[in-house]
Amino acid sequence: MSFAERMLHIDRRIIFLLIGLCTLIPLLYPVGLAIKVSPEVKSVYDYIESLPEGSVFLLSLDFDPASKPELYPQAVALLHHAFKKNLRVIGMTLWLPGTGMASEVVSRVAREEGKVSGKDYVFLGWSPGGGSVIINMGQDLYKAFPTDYNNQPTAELPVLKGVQSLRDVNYVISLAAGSTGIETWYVFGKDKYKFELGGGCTGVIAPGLYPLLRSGQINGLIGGLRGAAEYEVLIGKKGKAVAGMDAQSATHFAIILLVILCNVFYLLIRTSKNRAEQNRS
Amino acid sequence: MNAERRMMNAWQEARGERLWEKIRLLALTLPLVCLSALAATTGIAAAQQALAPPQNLRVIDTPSDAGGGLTVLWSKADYDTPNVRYQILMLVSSTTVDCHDKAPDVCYQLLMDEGAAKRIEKRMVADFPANSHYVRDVKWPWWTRVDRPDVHQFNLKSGRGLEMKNGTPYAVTVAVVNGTERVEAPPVQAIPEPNWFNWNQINNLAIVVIFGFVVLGSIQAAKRKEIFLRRIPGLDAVDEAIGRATELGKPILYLTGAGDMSEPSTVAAAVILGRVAKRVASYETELMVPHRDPIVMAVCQEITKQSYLEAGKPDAFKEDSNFFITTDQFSYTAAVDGIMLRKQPAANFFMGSYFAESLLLTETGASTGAIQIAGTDSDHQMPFFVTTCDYTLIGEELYAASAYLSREPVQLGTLRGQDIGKACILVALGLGTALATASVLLHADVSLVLDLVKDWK
Amino acid sequence: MTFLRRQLPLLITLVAGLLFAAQYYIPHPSSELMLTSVSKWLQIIGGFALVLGVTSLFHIHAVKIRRKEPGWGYSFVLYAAMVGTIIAGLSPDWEQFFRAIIDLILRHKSAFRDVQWAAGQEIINGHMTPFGWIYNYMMVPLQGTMFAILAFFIASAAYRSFRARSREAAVLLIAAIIVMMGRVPLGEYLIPVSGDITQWILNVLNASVRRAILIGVSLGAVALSLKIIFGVERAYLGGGKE
Amino acid sequence: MSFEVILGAWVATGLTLFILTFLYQDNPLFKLAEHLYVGVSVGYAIVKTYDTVAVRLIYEPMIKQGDWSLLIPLGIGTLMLTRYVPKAAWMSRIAFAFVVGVGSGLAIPRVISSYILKQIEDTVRPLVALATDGNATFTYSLLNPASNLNAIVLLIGVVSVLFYFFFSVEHTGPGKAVARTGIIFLMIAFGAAFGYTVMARMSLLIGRLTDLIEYAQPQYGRATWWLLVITIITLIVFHARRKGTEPPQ
Repeated sequence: MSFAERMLHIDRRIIFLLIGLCTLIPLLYPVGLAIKVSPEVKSVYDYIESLPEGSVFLLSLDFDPASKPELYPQAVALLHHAFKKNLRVIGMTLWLPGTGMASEVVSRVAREEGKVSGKDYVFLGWSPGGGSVIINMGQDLYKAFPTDYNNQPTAELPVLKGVQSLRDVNYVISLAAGSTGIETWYVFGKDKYKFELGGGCTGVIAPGLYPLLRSGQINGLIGGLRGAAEYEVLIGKKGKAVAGMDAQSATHFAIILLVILCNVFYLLIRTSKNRAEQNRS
Repeated sequence: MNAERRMMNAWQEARGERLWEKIRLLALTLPLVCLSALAATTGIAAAQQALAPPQNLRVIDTPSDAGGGLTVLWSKADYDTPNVRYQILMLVSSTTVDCHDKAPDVCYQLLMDEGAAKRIEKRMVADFPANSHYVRDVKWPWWTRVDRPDVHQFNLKSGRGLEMKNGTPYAVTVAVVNGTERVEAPPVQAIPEPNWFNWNQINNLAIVVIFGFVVLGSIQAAKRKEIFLRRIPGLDAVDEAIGRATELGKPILYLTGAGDMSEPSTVAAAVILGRVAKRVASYETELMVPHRDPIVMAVCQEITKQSYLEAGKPDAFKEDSNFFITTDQFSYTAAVDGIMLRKQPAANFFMGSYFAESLLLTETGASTGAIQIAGTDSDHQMPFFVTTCDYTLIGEELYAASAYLSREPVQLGTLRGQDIGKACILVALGLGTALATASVLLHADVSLVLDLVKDWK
Repeated sequence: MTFLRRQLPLLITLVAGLLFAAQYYIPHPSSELMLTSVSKWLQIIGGFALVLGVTSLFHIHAVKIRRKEPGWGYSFVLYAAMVGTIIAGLSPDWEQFFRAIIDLILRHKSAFRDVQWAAGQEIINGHMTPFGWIYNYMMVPLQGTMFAILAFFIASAAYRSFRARSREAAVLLIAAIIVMMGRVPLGEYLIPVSGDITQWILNVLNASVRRAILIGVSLGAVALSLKIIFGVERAYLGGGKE
Repeated sequence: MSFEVILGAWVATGLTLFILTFLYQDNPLFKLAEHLYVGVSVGYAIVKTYDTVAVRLIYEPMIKQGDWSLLIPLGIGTLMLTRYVPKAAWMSRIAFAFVVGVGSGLAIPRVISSYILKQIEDTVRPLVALATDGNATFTYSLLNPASNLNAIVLLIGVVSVLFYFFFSVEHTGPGKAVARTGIIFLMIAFGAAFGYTVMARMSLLIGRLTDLIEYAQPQYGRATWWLLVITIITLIVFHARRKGTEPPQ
């Protein structure tokens, strides 16, 4: 077995250890490299910035705990921004397993910003059906969600005064971990009820949303933990996402290094094999 | 125009109670009665100044909408410059006449009083520069345009601050303002009504109908005669891999993915398994097919048996070549990885739909030095298959390979139908770009064609 | 009977499909009303579909336990976890509940009406319910970690099998390396242009490919829907046997 | 800090570590955590569905507001469940027929509007721009996605990839060149997806490790450290026991 072959067959648990350390060390000893803001994220920020006080902002937290590390910081940053701008905030989710988490993040950020449930914000909870929920909200929000998550009748909440349906909502952002999310909100929501739509999503589905971004079907896109970090930079409130960026840098470079090593060894093996075959003939 | 409207309304109301009809007519004419005085005064003002009132004012129900909308049209004028402004005014009663659950005669009286008291005011609903809001600016395709492109058009829509009820007449006028000068056209009335068809979307409907005929027609055609399908290069790779496994005398591992039988990718995986099994049978190589879904397993068992029969080796068929492991994602993965390490198959096939487990499977397979062939429509896993497998059938290639092998008319016909659809889209893209470019270079209007492939609301 | 079993479902699909496809082109409020009420129904039916999914899981593990198949103990754990969560989710506030029982015994007065029920709430009056506890400290970390282990496997695969086997795979790996660099601060710091190149790859090259795939997949989806409506495709009705 | 929070921290840490043991090898601790996960998720889903569907969407509107039209979806839902009664299983087809029919009908025009027409509309762009003086110019900027150069690249990408998935003609002659271009475009997009997926998975790991670091603090009783030791010991015990019972391969 040649050196290259032996190197390629090392126990993979050594690599597991390497990647674990690459994540752990920067988390314990952060460097704090500068984060550049991309135009996709900036346009979401600019749009919220342009909304007048009292505008209605709907945040749909369409993800489950599996995507919490990526999308939770996005939700925190967006909610801080919306509450700072004194927008009326409606929170909800189309993903059943995410309900508890969504409820927690909305009420926690609201508490930090000194906002009151029912008056400044409302969390509607979860409802089954995906697109059907959006259709119903587009017709009559009070009927789609007769009560909010705390069992308060929605029709009587001051925060929802004059918000009969999705037509009265100014901006919707869906934080999506799958296809029930941004796409659903576009097809069954924006396309018909004409609110502006923005998106936040996990890294896995982000590349697939660029056609919608280019055609203006969504006005901005916050992609993964990096997107969340950019948003934290924009609102000047550095949180978990910015803290994770150093670890992200380290792991990416570790992977790049591993890929390069893999291919170097692979080429070495191939050339030596070719040479051996030539010698034989 | 106005008379027509009124006649139409009168006709519509002919079935209703006579008194209601009277109220309605009154409501129709009421603003006009009041306005005749107002119009007279503005008319005098206009005579003293140079500004002519907007000409040819028409108000119609907005076509193709859900109601609650009116469209205002008036001719272009010499003073259509950014400095001059148009104002859209709606005539509203300052107090509301609530006829809800009142006897018709009471309501009639209320309306009469309203008119007598002249409690009617003009509310400004829009104000914009005179060189804007032409028919050509409205986002409607050419086939629903209500007038020539250079006519002014403004769409009024019911919303907050401007409530418009269906079936209720509203009077609208347009004023033109230049500095201190201001003239108004005589007001015109119209009734917003909901419509039964959205003509803007006729292109969408046309696509549905045409594409429907193409797909169903292709399926019919495929039942009658052979349909040509290009050879899928991935299938050569499949044969090659089986050949190598035979040379080495090692088994072959075939996975059908995470989906159940309702997913097209699983069906395709089962069809391709038939082909693989047939080859394997003729070479008498060992085949292992671990499953995650009992129903898929049952189907695959049948297919494998059939293939061995067709290959003329029914005795070589082993009942336990298809076996069930577990439905749990990672337990299944761990078990399959174990099989790969123990049995060292010479070729691994990954067909069907996959989730996060794909990487764990293909990585282990690659480390054993097996030839790996993948075919999946799970696009989020595609990058991992491409980098860890020797050949990957990407997305629709998987369906095509399955149709190529099965020769089933429905599959073949669908594929052909989609191909025709793609060809049309390719033509639309090419032609559209050429026309759009020409329109910039030659300053020509190409909306006649381009509007057909746009999404209208 | 054959009509009920075979033709009726196809007829229902045909009518429902055509009706709701047509609904899109009809702006009239009555068509909107139809859409809204049926989407309300679909929401409720969606709940039943969930029951259906759960039942098959029940079945698989029940069989395992009954036959004492290898690993049946894990199936038992699964059942216990599920039942525990359901009890926690639907249980009353125990403190109030016991107080009500005591009230009933001692003062013969029913105070059960005032008892707060968790009713699927994670937090009631600012306090975490047992249901919320299970959610926050069991479900969230379990689900989160399940997918976090993939990070390790990506790393190991990167080293052992992400090879440039062909020119295509080489192109893929180079693009991947650029994007990995361009999306982290360290990459942009070391090679400032990598951020811009990544933007271009994502916004133009990636967008064009995704658009083509989207168009292709959508044609497939429309074709499938049409086949379902016109009864050419019947796999969704399940099983070939009547 | 309250008892329940500290207990929670210990349980969360323990379960996280149990799942991470899969990295060493498949073992009973991992299997335990995996089954717990499925059980808890299903339990959670049942409770939420009961609360939302049975109480808020059915019981309250029907009993409290008298909306009896909801009996229809209730009936359809019940038909669905007949799937488990062998003799009446055929009745579930009626329910599926309705749901699938409505779903297909809803999808057709919307898919064409959002994913076909809208995408064509945005791809069809003039390849030259109109400058302010009214003359045609060509914009080169790669960074502006709307520049003419990028419009051309976008068009080439869409056309070549669409052609790659065209099965009615052989890929020979000029077709071969177009298909080759298509595959190169495809690979670049997959590369981007690859990079993004790596980013996503690493983010998840970062999220979990952040929690583990937090739970290693003294106020949580250094849960991470203690449980790490316990997990490793358990793994060694399992390993030793299995070596004893299994015959060497």
